Amino acid sequence: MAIAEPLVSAATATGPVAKNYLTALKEAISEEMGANPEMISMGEDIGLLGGAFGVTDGLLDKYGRERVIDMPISEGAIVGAAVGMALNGKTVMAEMQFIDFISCGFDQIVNMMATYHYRTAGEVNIPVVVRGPAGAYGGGALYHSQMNEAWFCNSPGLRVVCPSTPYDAKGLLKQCLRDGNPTIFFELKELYRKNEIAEILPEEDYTVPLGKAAIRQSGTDITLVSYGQNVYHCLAAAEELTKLGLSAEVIDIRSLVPLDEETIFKSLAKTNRIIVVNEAPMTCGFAGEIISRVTTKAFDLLDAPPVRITRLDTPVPWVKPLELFVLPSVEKIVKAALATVKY
Amino acid sequence: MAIAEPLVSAATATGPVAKNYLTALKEAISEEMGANPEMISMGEDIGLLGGAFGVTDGLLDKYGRERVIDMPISEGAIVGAAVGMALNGKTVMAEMQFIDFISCGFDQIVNMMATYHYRTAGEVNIPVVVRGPAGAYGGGALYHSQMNEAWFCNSPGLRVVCPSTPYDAKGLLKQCLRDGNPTIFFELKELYRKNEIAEILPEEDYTVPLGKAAIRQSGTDITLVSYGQNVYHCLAAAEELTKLGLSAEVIDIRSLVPLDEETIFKSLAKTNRIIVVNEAPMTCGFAGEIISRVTTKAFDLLDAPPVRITRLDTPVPWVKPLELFVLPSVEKIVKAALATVKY
Amino acid sequence: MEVRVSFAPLTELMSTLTTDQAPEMSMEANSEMLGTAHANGRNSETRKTISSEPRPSDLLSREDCLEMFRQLYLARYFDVRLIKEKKRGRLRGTLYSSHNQEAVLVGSLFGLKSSDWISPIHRDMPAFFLKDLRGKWGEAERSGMSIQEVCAQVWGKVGSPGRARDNWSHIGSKAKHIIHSTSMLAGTIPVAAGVVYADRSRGGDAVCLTFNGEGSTAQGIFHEAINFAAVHKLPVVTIVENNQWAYGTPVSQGSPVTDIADRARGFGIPGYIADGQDVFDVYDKVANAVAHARAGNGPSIVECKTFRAYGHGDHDDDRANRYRDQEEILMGRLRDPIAVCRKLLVDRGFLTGDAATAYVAEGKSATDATNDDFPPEVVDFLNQGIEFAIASPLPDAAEAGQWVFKEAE
Amino acid sequence: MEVRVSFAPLTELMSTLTTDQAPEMSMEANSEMLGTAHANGRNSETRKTISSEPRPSDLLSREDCLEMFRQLYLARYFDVRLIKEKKRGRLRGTLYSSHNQEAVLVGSLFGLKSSDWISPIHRDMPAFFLKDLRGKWGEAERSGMSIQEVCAQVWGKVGSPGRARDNWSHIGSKAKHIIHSTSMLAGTIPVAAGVVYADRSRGGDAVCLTFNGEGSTAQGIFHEAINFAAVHKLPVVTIVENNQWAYGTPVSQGSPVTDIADRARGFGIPGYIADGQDVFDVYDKVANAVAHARAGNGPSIVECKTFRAYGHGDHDDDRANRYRDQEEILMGRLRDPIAVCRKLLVDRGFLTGDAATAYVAEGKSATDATNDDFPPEVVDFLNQGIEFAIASPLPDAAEAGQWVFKEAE
Ligand SMILES: Cc1ncc(C[n+]2csc(CCOP(=O)(O)OP(=O)(O)O)c2C)c(N)n1
Ligand SMILES: Cc1ncc(C[n+]2csc(CCOP(=O)(O)OP(=O)(O)O)c2C)c(N)n1
Ligand SMILES: [Mg+2]
Ligand SMILES: [Mg+2]
Repeated sequence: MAIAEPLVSAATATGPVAKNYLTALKEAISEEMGANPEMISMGEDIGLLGGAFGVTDGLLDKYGRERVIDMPISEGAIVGAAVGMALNGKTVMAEMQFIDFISCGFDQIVNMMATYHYRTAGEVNIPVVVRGPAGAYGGGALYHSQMNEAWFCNSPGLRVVCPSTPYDAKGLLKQCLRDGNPTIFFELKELYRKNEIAEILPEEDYTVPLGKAAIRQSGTDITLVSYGQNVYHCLAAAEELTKLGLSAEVIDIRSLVPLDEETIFKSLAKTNRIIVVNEAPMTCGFAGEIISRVTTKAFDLLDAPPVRITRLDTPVPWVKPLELFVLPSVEKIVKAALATVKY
Repeated sequence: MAIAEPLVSAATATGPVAKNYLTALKEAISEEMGANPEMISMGEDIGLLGGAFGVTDGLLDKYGRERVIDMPISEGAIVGAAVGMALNGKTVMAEMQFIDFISCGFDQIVNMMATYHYRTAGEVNIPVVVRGPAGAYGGGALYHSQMNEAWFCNSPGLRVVCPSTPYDAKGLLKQCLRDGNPTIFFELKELYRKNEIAEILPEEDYTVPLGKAAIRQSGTDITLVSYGQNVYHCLAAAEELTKLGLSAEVIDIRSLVPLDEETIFKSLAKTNRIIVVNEAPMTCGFAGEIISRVTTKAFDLLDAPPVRITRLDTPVPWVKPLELFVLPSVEKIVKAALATVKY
Repeated sequence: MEVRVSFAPLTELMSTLTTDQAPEMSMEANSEMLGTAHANGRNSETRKTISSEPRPSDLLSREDCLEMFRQLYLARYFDVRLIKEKKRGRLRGTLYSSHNQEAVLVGSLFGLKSSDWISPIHRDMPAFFLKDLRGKWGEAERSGMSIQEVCAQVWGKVGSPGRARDNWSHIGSKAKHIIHSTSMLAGTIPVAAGVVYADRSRGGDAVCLTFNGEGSTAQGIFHEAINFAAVHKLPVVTIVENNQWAYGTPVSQGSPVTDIADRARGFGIPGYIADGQDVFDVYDKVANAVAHARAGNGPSIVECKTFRAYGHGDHDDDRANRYRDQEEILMGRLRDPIAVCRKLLVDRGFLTGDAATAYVAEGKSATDATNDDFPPEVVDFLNQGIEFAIASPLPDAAEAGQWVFKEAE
Repeated sequence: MEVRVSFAPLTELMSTLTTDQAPEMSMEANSEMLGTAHANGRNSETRKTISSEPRPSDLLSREDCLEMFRQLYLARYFDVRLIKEKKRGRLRGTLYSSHNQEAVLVGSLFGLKSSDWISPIHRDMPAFFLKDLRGKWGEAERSGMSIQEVCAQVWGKVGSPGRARDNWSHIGSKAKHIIHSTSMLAGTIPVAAGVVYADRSRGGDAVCLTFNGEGSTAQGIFHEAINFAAVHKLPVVTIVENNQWAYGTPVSQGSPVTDIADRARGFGIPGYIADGQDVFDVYDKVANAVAHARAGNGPSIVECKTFRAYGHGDHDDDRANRYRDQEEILMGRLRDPIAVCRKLLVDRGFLTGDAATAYVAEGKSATDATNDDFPPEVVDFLNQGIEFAIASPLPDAAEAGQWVFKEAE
């Protein structure tokens, strides 16, 4: 399913071929490495292999072994070394082969990387983007399906970003690589090669700002807030709802930290109803965070209880019926929307 | 400041000396090891030294080196070995010298320990309690002040518990050691030796159930929900509010996972106003979780926007004025309560 | 010249070599070629070494030797058959082939006691049913999983020991003494240490074999766990399957030491090197390590030199032909463990006449191999598992919400 | 018999020993006693060894040798003075004394270039101002922190390099090439590897010295980082201060190898053992390691055998007298690095007459030592720092909300 609004207008996009999410990421990294001779990319199997999913395909040939490092299977050392390089003037892209493995480098992320700027009172900043494939729906089971963004949202000092479209994937990744702050960048592996969302990307350099949500579809009856692949569930639900005579606004927050609260509140001022959808476990997840922001700061805009549709508080099981049981779905959203507007 | 309600009644408590929070924990571990020959305690410096804070003082002499293990400085191995012992029939208390260092054993906790029961469809359960000193207000700075409970609340399969009184410290720790599920047990080191909260504990064996909140003070105008040492901030604020003619109910949730929603909702039915206080970073923290539970499930009970008072989204800085600036305080609670009741 | 090596039979591969590279494709060459290259480490000895002390494998009966040979076929057939099933679209998930590495599994598991524990990882699927299989092919109850359970897991059915909640190699069984891995490499080693610590506290003498790739030895937890085990002299034997590659990364980029057995030296524990293509050499080295462990002398590392036949996973077969050198692939596959074993059995007089060459599975890729290349009992054994798997239902969707926590009793 | 050893002067301790344990308390005995026990490792040589090759320290000028001697006093005085200030209630936080371990810091830092990096940890407070101090006591601008900055940090004032956001040893400076540690032990080693990787990519030849206790070598990240550095031959030298104890845990419970230098063998890199009480032996071994690193040969480990004089932190002084053996404490403190250095300088003729014994700080605890036991320039140097610290204001409370993120420029 394609995104309705705002599409990259044909006017700004001059390239002839629609590009998928993976290609967009690949271009972002390669172009930034080209523009910034002090940039290094590192990760497991990113060089010779070109990455488990191919995001770094061709990078080694282009930039050489000094700048494209095939790391030992040591997530802690990957993050720590990236921090050291950054401390000494580099910009670093550090890939987690799957975002699930970030748990193995966790201490270096939350304690070393996240706090460096703060504890040096600004002397040091750490331009490191830790990125990797995330998300469920693909049968990856417990350890290849995680969306663990909440851990990092609760660890001050980290940007947390999650694009849903090729345009954003490229523009946000470039922005993060220039932002100067440590970032955890969540990519949806199920979107990597999804042809339906391929887009024609601008030929010229561009970035997408952090902390600016995108309204993927305008509507007046209910606001659906999401990010990552769940944006498409929301769009599909909105389509269903249209058939039922309901107009849903779909907001893709794109960056979690910083969060664009204003766009959400503006939407609520119209719709007075909100459903937040994400595929992470419910408790202490980002869906709850959005609901807290809304209810503590824009309480009066609400005519009905806010709703969150998240993964159940379970791991992600393997076989299809089990996996789908615990995850958000179009059906769950439609059902909740109908209940909410009737409230 | 003492806890007003419900105190351990003099009737049930026959021991003559009031005991502090640390002694309560010490007794819980020692008694459980005495009652359960298959229980093992492990951690850094817990044996010969008796623990950095003395929680395991005397344990080595009592139960010997086989059951009280001075571990290498390897948090990952501590958790992993605990899981292995549990897999092979043991109950394990695993101490983190400071809860901050749990980040170094993070993968073993969230991926190995938390999921074992689920992925074996119930064949295996892991009776391991990972416990350690947590919390700020003592000048511990960035790496000796953390309350990182939200990471674990967002990792399905873990109990998350945080006592605020000696009675609960002992009763909850015992309960967790018998519960059969992996638990992250947060102790407030600033409460360890706080004489003002010492209590006379029952001489006979007792436990405190998980998932049951305690109403520390009854009230009708506003509900203050908290856990850990922030409970005392809430009680002090309630005292202030009383002087100002406002009656606050103070709820200590005690266990985060599972959460006693009912007690909160019941209170809200009276007060229709809620403030949640905790010292963890705001974004994706447990204060937001409680607000989400309330607003999604008991929306109509609210007459004013819910409020959360948390640590700012910063690390915990060292020197006193900076540390206090970012943390919840009695003043912040009182101020918020006054604003809320006027809403 | 592009050759799709990983699926080409060896004979075809040979033609891609220039004359001076090409070894004789005789049994002789087959079993010797990489012998020195692969097994020249400190603690290693080639089979030809004349020593006065008998090796543990010298004491194996003819029956046991033939059983090991049969187990090699079984492991190979399992892999071959699963590749075929996968290609037919009958299986989900990634298949990490153990082709060419079977001797590591068979050789290290064969000498274990039923009470011993193991923790296999992604490339070790056959380990689940090879454990405690010795002489017990027909027994439903043994320490080790039935082929039915393993197949139900692969097919994602409710008959899996984990009711198919987690995928492929992520199974285990407390009852059968198999530790469950997460995906996080080397993550089972501390668990193994804990398991045997608990066993020892009850007077047990169980040893735990943990399996790891050479790339996984770079994980911090590998170090933490072995360090702990060494301090407490715990009977943990870490088998390192050094197949020269960790996904797309050669061993030289992941480890500063070529002999992974040298990792042991940082812990003051023994590091053994085995010829991973020779099931008896693996057996010998693991027997030494296990004896050392069982005697209370603590952990050790057994490095088995081998070579990954295919891509990292089945999704990687094509790319693996690009990032790996054609000659390297060929050399690495020349000493097929079935062929190596066959020759030794012939030499020892345990295999004679037509029986010696009745089933020639070696050198054949999954595409080329047919059921005729394997002993019928091997094919039958697996067929029973597959039949069970196919008949086993999918778990109920609503099960997904269960067993997050153990309920109070 | 209970003796409060950690604060008792050595002479008093001596009386607690039985006669056959008691060594002569002469300079002679002082410098030899633990010499063999402490420095008998593989790569180690005692000072007495006659070798044809001059050691790096043999090439040091008289001036440099005397400066090192003075730096030992400075490190000791810093510790002594801080203990006094802490006892008077003027300081917050935990003080991890470097008493008796000063030779490790002075010896390893003395030979560095200004462009080199270091990463000290909790017990290494003097390292922050000792870096690049050689001959630059009066210079405000050097690679290494001014005593003013360090004191402002200890006092928790805004003049601290981190504006007192983090405590005690958790400072550093990009400009001065000092990596900031978190509390998480061994956590700076991967950062060190990254720093020198970046430096090398620009043609630099900087080496990074990382400091760690022996207990910290059990951390997984220690292994991951050194492994990475070894694969890439990065110039990271890891100084392991083996003071026999990690908080309340003896080295035998944390490590299976007695010589922590043996950790190096798992990475195929050199492991040197230095007598940590002998500033010149430390200098020699680190000089070798640094030369090895700078020449592009990669990382190494230098284990310095030493002994923790006090408790783990000042809160632990009393307990440390219970969990540690009285004799062990005494033996560990007998070879005071100041005394050892003094003797060698006398032997070499660099110190003569009254000058040789003008300041006798050795063997004195913080309680006993007075300013008169230290050269006046040492006392003055620190006084300048303390004055600055006291005058420096507290940071504004509202600063606490700042610098979570770098703002867009
Ligand atoms: C902690 C962690 N990091 C990364 C991965 C992704 N990964 C899976 S297998 C693999 C390569 C393993 O190589 P090796 O240990 O040599 O085993 P082999 O596959 O060669 O048998 C990688 C990088 C993982 N599973 N776990
Ligand atoms: C990851 C981690 N675990 C635990 C601690 C708590 N801790 C601080 S110092 C210390 C002992 C360190 O011993 P060692 O490395 O020998 O250094 P020493 O203090 O003896 O100089 C411990 C356990 C920590 N800081 N970091
Ligand atoms: Mg491998
Ligand atoms: Mg130490």
